[in-house]
Amino acid sequence: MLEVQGLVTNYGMIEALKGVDISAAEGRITCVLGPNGAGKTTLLMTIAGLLRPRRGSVTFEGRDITAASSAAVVHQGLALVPENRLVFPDMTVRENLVAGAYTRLARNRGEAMADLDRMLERFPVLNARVNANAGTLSGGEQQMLAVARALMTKPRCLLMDEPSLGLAPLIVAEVFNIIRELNEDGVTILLVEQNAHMALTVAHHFFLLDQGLVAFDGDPGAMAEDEVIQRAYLGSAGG
Amino acid sequence: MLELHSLSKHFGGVRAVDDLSLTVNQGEIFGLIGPNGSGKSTTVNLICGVFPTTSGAVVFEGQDITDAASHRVVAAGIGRTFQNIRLFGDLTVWQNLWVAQNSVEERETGWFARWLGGQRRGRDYAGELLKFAGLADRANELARNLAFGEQRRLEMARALAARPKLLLLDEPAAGMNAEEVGQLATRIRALREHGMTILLVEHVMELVMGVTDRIAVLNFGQKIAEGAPAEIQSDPAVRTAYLGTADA
Amino acid sequence: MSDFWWDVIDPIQSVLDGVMFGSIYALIGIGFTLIFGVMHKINLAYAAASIGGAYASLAAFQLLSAPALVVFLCAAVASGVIGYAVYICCFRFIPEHLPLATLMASVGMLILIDEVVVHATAGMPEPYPAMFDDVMIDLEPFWVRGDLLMIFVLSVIAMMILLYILYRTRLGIATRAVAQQPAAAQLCGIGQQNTNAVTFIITGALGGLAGAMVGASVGILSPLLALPLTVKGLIVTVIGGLGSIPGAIVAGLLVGGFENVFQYFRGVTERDIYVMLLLFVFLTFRPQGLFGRMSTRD
Amino acid sequence: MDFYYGMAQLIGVHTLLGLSAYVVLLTGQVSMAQAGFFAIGAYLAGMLTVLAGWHIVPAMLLAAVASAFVATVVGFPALRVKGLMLVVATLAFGEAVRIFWFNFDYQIAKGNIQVGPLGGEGFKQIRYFPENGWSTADVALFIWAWVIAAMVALWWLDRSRVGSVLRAVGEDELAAQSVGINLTAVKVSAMTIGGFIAGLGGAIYAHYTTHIEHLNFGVILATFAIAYPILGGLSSVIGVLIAVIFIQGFLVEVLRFMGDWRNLLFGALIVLAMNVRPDGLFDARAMRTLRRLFGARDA
Amino acid sequence: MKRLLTIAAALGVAMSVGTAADAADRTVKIAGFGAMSGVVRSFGINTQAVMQAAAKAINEAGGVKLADGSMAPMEVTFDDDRCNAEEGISVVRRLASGDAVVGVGPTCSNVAEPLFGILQAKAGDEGDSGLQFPIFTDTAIKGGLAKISEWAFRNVPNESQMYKSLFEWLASQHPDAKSVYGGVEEDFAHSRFTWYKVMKTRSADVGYEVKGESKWLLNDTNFTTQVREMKRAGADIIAISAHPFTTCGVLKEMARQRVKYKVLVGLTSSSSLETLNGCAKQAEGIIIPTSFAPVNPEAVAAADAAAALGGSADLHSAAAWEIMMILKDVIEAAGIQATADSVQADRMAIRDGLANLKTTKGLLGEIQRTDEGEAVKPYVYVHADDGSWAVLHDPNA
Repeated sequence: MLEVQGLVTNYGMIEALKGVDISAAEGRITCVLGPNGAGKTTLLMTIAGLLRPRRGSVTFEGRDITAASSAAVVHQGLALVPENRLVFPDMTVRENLVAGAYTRLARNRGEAMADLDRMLERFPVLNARVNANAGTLSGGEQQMLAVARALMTKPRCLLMDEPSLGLAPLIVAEVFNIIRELNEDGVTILLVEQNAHMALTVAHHFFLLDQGLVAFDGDPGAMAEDEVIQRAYLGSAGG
Repeated sequence: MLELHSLSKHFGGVRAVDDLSLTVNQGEIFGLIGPNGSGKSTTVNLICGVFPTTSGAVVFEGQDITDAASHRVVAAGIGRTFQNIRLFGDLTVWQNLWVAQNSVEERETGWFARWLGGQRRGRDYAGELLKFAGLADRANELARNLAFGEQRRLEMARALAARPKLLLLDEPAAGMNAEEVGQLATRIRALREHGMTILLVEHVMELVMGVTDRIAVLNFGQKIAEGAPAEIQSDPAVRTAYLGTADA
Repeated sequence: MSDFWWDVIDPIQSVLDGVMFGSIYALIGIGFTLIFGVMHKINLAYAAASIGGAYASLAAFQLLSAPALVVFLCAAVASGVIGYAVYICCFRFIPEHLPLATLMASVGMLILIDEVVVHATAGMPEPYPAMFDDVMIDLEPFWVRGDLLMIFVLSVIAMMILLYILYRTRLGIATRAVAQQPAAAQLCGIGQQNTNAVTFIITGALGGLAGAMVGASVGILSPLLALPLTVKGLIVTVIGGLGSIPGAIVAGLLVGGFENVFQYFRGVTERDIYVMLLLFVFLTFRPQGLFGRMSTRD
Repeated sequence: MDFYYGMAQLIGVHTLLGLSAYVVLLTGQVSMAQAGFFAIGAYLAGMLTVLAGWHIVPAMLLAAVASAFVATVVGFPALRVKGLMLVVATLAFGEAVRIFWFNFDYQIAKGNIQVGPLGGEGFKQIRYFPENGWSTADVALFIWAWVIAAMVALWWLDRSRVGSVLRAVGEDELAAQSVGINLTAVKVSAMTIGGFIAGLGGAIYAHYTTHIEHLNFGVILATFAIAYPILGGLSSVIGVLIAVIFIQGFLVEVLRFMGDWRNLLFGALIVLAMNVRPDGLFDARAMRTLRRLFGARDA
Repeated sequence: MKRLLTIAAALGVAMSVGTAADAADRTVKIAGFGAMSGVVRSFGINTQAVMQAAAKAINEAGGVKLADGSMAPMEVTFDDDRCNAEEGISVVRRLASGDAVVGVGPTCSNVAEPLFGILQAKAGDEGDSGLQFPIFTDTAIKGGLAKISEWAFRNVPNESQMYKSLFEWLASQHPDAKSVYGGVEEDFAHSRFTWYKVMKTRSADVGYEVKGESKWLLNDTNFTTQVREMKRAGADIIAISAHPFTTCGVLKEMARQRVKYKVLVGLTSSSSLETLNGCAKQAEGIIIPTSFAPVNPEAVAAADAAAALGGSADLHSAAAWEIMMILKDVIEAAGIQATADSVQADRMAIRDGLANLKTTKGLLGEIQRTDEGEAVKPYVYVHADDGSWAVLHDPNA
């Protein structure tokens, strides 16, 4: 469904991606693991159209979206839940969700509003604070909001950048439950995670990104969990 | 040499650093690791006086430098690099070092001589640093035109130009390839040979495990473990921090 | 009434007038603050565009002898168009990391707009229509100028429309989203450049109304007005807190009232020194302004 | 020839004004206070030569020192604010200075006329140059001696460590602090140098026009002060000179033959220039080309 | 380098001043200058039109007689000084470097002051290196400027005398009016000078009680406080010394606050179209002394000639008409050569001629000239009557 080939991107003065090939299959959860600075966030930002790659291509459902603007990417049915949530702090929860449905408001406002109500049903946490400013929400609530906001674009593929970042374990589990549920509803998911254990429990396929290159590509079973973590975070065995 | 006493920093309701105490000894390479968002960079910024602390104290060589202005921290003998490289892009490589030599010479010659000092002053030392950083032939290039790896090296050289006693390296290996990481490790060890104390904040474990003497692990702003690299690698609390809890 | 009573009543009356006139400062302040909020840049041509729009609406007044309210609306429309032109000329194509170039370009635009006006009118003051300009509402011992009240009411309506647009429409969502989190706004499919352009048009329209209100309150227009309005507008923006619309409103009224108090007590030649002092007091003791927050975003 | 000497004088005065903003701008501060410092220099120097009968050189120096002092005092609070806030704060300061002179009266009798600043009516008869028989060429040379001194000093400063330090602060304050630069000292020093040069410029200006009044030192002048370095590009003092020649020489004088159109073109060409060359007319690339022309190695 | 040189050369050519004309076609070059941009643009437009109209009239009548008896046409140029001191200086230096024999301008008093300052103070003073170029000013009206230099002459009305006689006349016409209250634009030199040094003192001389003044600034927009002060003072005569923009603003505010007065007096410069354009209704009845009104055939003819060239003759621009006529007479009397080599001598001759004039002809009658280069012009009192200026009283009649 999503194909990334030979992607090279600079982030500021850093060449963050040095030729990355990954793919996400339809209806599955694909996970990209890797230490900080490996280029995971850059990868997602490039796919989502926030950064322009220097080389390589991004194809989504057979269409080339390499140079597309982020608005066009959203239009194609691809949404990114950014790192650190990036909710609109001075807008209410409801307004954040409306902003998520921005591209649909002009065409079919009624449907978008109905979706909004459904979204609030699905995330009771948000429903409880629907008129509160997003900036006052806790980290977990903000993460839920960011996911819900991305879902409001009606994506067929969801990119998630470290959804567990800075969240307490209980909340992390909740987030992952939602990821699983979304996937069961048919949304393809490309997940970038640091919390390897949680990620591997949901992922169907994973990539290991290290210093801007893919270091490993396989099914979760292909490597022992410990080995994965060891390689990803604590250095190669014995290093 | 450097002591943090119950250091805390709260941003609104978020406890970025929470009651952190640790001691870095003279001549040691000390590693500070932890998952993303665990408060490592905030700790560095607190030591360097970038933000005011919420509570606690920073003591360097017996001198309380809590909340001292950044340039005073440098004058006290602490140099640093940044996670996301902050060079003076419109200055040349050589000028980047030159600027940083400012504070050393203030100590040595007073401000007037320092400001009016010609280009020659400090050139030898800068030349040495450039050689050390492998940038000797790039001295007149604008910093922004350097390759990424060169920029990292220049930033380290710039920190050294102020002749610090303690060097804070904030993720110096981020974005480097294996070969560059190897060179970095060599360089860090060489610095220690020269008597430099180093506080290394890093994610690249090959580097941390390879060069440090002791490591402290942060999670949610708190220290969850401290010890030699081997101890840390097998510490269950550390695993949990990186893993997340398996069955929540 | 005795002189003593006049000495008490007059300053109060001055404040009253000043506050009502301050609604114009508020409108200008909102424009600066909104553009700053969305683009993090200053548009120095803003007040000039406002006066330019008011001048353009004179065509409707002089050629079609349209009623005052229609003329005001024409001013808003014309200024919206000028606002768009300013965006294209000074903001659209200049790289984002060069704010100084944008600043300078907007200065060039300020001069250009002023000079176009001078050319079209030979610099002559032009009479501008007002509503209720011969009405005096007598509230013994105070009285309220009919046209100032009208200006105040119209300004309040304009602000309410703006707030409605910002808080109740798709456009408003986009504007606020870009202002608060530009990257996330793009991820929601909100085009940043379109939003910027629309912001310029909306603020332009608001400025046009402000220009029309100035014209209506004095009864005449002059290209002289652009520069002092720029200065007052910027002061209002800072006192209100950068990017804060309620701040700009309150600060506008505050500056209007404050100015008149000091005009009354210290005379017109010293008046502006006190306005500057007010600004310095804010910068020293409350640099984030009335309603602004210390930004922690990088 | 007189006319060209006159133009040279005018360009010289404006170059000083531009240079004063240039130094401050290097540290990343957009100061709209330069017109204020310029006014202080103008009024003080005028008072010293006209009322106290001083020679022009000490009068200029004292006036410049006074404006440098005021600039230092302004520099400290200005440290607290950045960006737009600094623009507005300095703008307000400049206006406050103007209003001060607007309210300032001090006149004495000289011959059969009253001389000295007289509030809103201005300060006339600052005729040091003609009264002492200086020809237009003399005055132009005198002014350019100062301008060249200032340019050479700043050029040298630019190439010395100070220049690097100023630019480092302008580029990244946090990084500058973390290599041991004292931001306060650097920013206030830049303000002081800027104040001194603006004071010199103002002192010359007063004697150049022979009559000054507060309206000369308003927002427009402050805007021009920063326009020169921005338009010229911040890569070198040459840029300031080029921008002054572009505005005062080209836009004002050369286009004079266009009559009515000149004023419309004035603003339009500034807008165009910033769109075409957002880095300034004389950016770093032009600088290198120029160096090569003179056979210098890229240093 | 080549490109730089080309640019420099191009700049030089573009900035070069006109070189002396061919001896064969001798013309007498009169250089007008003033504000063609900014808020006082209309003044420049009027002066330019009037000067051209006057030159046309003179040339149609054969031109100017030179020293050798030949007739030469008058040629008028006009430059914009933007009402800016520095530009004014540049313009005059450029004119002085060219072949114009005399300058006519500027519009603004704040340009006139520095301009007169850079001229030689005493003609022929070796120790004074000021410019030696005669300037004959039509518009800049602030009191007492021409004494700055012996090369400076003005044909502007003497406000001091005009207002003195105006107040005297008012005293006879309105014996019940006892007090005066002023309104002054504080930051504009001319307005300020005229109130404090002219209106205020002259009305006191006549015996009026001066109750004070309201002050505002050039670009003020809110006059409520000032007009309230005015209303509270309750003076019989209100004298407004301000330019048309704020004059209109204040008049409108006075109407709103229903300020009662017996007589309204305005500033000379306000007796122009601008005021009527801005606030004809509120200005109704305002009395202004002026040195020009189309009251006789000659004045009407001048006004019509100006109108034909797109300008309007008012007290300022009409002075330019008079200046052209005076210059013609002076040139003919002094006998200039108008050749490329004689420019400086011609200028000196014109200066001397102007300095020696005791009286000149004016559109409203004979103009007296003082030793300081100022004019004492005949004047009339006009008032705004039904949207146009009408002569209220002619003190000379």
